Amino acid sequence: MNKVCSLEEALSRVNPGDTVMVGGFGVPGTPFTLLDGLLKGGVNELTVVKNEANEDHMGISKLVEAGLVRKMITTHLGLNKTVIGMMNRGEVEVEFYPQGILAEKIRAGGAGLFGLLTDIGMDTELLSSTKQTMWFEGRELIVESALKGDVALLHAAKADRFGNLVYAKSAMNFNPVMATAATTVIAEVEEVVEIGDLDPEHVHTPGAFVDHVVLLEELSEEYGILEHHII
Amino acid sequence: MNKVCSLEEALSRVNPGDTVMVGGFGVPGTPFTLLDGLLKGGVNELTVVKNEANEDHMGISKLVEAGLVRKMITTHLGLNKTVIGMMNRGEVEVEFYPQGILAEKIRAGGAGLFGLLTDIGMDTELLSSTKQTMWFEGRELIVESALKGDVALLHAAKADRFGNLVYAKSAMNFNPVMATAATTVIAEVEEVVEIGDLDPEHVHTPGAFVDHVVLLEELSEEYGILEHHII
Amino acid sequence: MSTTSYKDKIAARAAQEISEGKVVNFGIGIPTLIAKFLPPEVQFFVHAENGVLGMGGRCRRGEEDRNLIDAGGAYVELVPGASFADSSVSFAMIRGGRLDVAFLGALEVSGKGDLANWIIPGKYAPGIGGAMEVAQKARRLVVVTNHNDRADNPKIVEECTLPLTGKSCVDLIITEIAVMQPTRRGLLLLEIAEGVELEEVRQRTGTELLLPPEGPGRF
Amino acid sequence: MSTTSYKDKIAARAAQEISEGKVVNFGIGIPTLIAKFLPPEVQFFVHAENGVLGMGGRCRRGEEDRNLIDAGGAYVELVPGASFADSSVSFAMIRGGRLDVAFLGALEVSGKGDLANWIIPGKYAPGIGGAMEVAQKARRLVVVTNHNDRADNPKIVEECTLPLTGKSCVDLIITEIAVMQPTRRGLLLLEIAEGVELEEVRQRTGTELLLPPEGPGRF
Repeated sequence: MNKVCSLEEALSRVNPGDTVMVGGFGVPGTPFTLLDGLLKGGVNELTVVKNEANEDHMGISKLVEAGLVRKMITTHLGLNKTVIGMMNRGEVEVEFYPQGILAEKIRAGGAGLFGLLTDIGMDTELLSSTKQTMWFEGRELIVESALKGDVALLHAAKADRFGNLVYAKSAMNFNPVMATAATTVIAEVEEVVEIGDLDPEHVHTPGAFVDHVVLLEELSEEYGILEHHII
Repeated sequence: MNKVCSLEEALSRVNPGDTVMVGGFGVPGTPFTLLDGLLKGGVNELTVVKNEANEDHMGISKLVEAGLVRKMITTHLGLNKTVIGMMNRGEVEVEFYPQGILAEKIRAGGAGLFGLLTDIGMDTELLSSTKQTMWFEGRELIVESALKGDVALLHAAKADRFGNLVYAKSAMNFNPVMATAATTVIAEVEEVVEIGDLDPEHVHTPGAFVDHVVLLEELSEEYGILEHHII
Repeated sequence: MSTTSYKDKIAARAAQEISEGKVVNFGIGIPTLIAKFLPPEVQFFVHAENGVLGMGGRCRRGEEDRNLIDAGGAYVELVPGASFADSSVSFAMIRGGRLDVAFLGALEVSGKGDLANWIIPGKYAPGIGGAMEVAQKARRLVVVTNHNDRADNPKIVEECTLPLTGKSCVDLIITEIAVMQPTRRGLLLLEIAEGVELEEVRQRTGTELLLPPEGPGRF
Repeated sequence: MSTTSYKDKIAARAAQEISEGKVVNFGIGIPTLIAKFLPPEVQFFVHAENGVLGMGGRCRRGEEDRNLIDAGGAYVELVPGASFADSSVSFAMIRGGRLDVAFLGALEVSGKGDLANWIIPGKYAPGIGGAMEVAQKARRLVVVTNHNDRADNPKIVEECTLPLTGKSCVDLIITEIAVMQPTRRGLLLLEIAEGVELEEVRQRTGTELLLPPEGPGRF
């Protein structure tokens, strides 16, 4: 029982045209090394599901800038002028959702549900005009479909060889829900421990959800502190 | 900031006719002391949401046997002949759901959603004949409504004074989802620690969800090992 | 065969359906006997509906933990690599397709793979529990059951008469006398127990049995 | 008033809307200034959309943790009693009604409490992020904004012209010159800043102002 493998072996599971879920909210929890591996491999026509597009020239933004991403399903691009520019010029298709609704769509996919009913955005022109609605128990609601990925790329602090994952602080964010929602789940981790070394009550993502674990030999600069976010 | 209060003060929030969510799966995670308090108070006409009815003459079963429960929303009564008998004689109304769908209905209520779409039970006569269905993305699905409680009664191993909760082993079960899904959330706990004593990465239920914490002075026999479940 | 020995016969054959690293769910009854027939070097993870992943065997007397039971209420041990989750995550694992193989008992199972195991109208209706989700969503569902009921009626039938737990959900049926695979064309007889004749299996089965080209094997 | 002082004026008044034990969410801009106006003995819990509950202030230089940011990307501290959750739980907290009070900026806000703060068609459309859920579901939504935009046009209007973040969602509006409460009958002027005349507030506001029977207070 050992899900630890090389970056190359893990990323060989990603194919052109795949829907790829990518963990992270800003820097914390973003699998920069897996993303660099994808960039190097040049797998294209991807649909990427991620909270945001990282910042200009970082993480997922590099894949978008390289033209490998056909479509982004996301919540906010406010910190990435480059991708906003590409979106405005039609160089990348972008589908926006309210942040918690994106999380719920992914979670529903991971939980084997097909959709959910919500009132978020019901009274706003943008959302209510573009979504399927239905009447349920006396009110009109938006029907959101569940979202599933071919692959999920995650970043965790620790894993054991079964794939149990532990996240650090705010690096958790979208990783646990994405861990449930893709056919193939790949986690890059900062430390691999033996099976039995993690406290069963402190495991954030049970190993059953995870297919491949990639041990990071070093953390690139992208994982570090961003100077412009310091006061 | 101190949510710790007496059992009496906490239970004064429960009113006749309330929908009460009760944590636990078998003994682990069942708030026996809060349930005994309810029994003593005689609050009646309750709708109880619980995985099962505990076993005969234990926990929630005592409230059902005392006639305080109008309706149970549950998944399985296999270990409770008394309540099955009362159900068959029409002395208590029982609404059954598949176990994971009950968890999802509660979770949906807690997450401010209104319903979910599932295929569980779609091809079975019982479920498909009694539920609302809809066509969505090319298939017929069951629409399940979200479930909310007036009160949730939980059991946790530890709490701090803000209401952050930590559960022990399989005593987690329905407690975390119910913690999100009721107007008033009451947790009985085996230990109260100071704010700051729990590791933020190991908190199972954030304190924002919890209204009242009741410290158990002792654990009654009901919390112990059940002889008939030992091999 | 005594009750004990036929149950063990079924469980021992069922154990062969589990391999290294698999996530497995055992229903109540015969399924609970399967784990003891696996060699200790095979590392697999037993899932319970109440949120435990990585259950070991039942506790030795005196070592019970009041906070650690399986979905049937039995006190259990943990294996290294275990984890706890809440009920919604536990069932996300099931419905999301992360149970590699599940073993359930049956009241009736049809040659097309329909399963009925949760209700006998008017007699036994304790609620569905987690069985419907396990039956519908496990990647591989193995039914382990005695071949006939106490009145010697076939449990493997043309069409289930009881309300279904799941439709076309059974991948393999293991009884004390046969191993059978529901297929679109009908029920394929893969293996016959040592010492049992094909004719006996045919007589005791309520639906037609197809034979593989090479003939059924032995177990 | 200088930019800094009018922002501080708004933030200081907004701080009075927070009391012991409350769960609070601060949007970007002026809302991030509010916390510093609360006395240290008031214990409240700041929620961030990325899963942090219990944020303290911004980190001192050199003490940043690469794994600990707020929803805007700033490096933050934690207060005792903090916890981390995933994005689905973080938003369950919002949509489930566990945010006691949220503070958001505005592009436009109407006398009926409609809020527009996320999109200027053709100019600025970075996506909705978490704002729509916070606006719609916080138990109490306080808009903190300068009273007029850079071209001196009123931001408090009869009807929003920009696409809405939320309809009838605003409970209180705090600007550098006034505190106003949207009601069914219209916008109630609760307080006027020290040194400002009622007439100035009326001239700079794009919708009619109702006065409380006892007249507006001062802040």
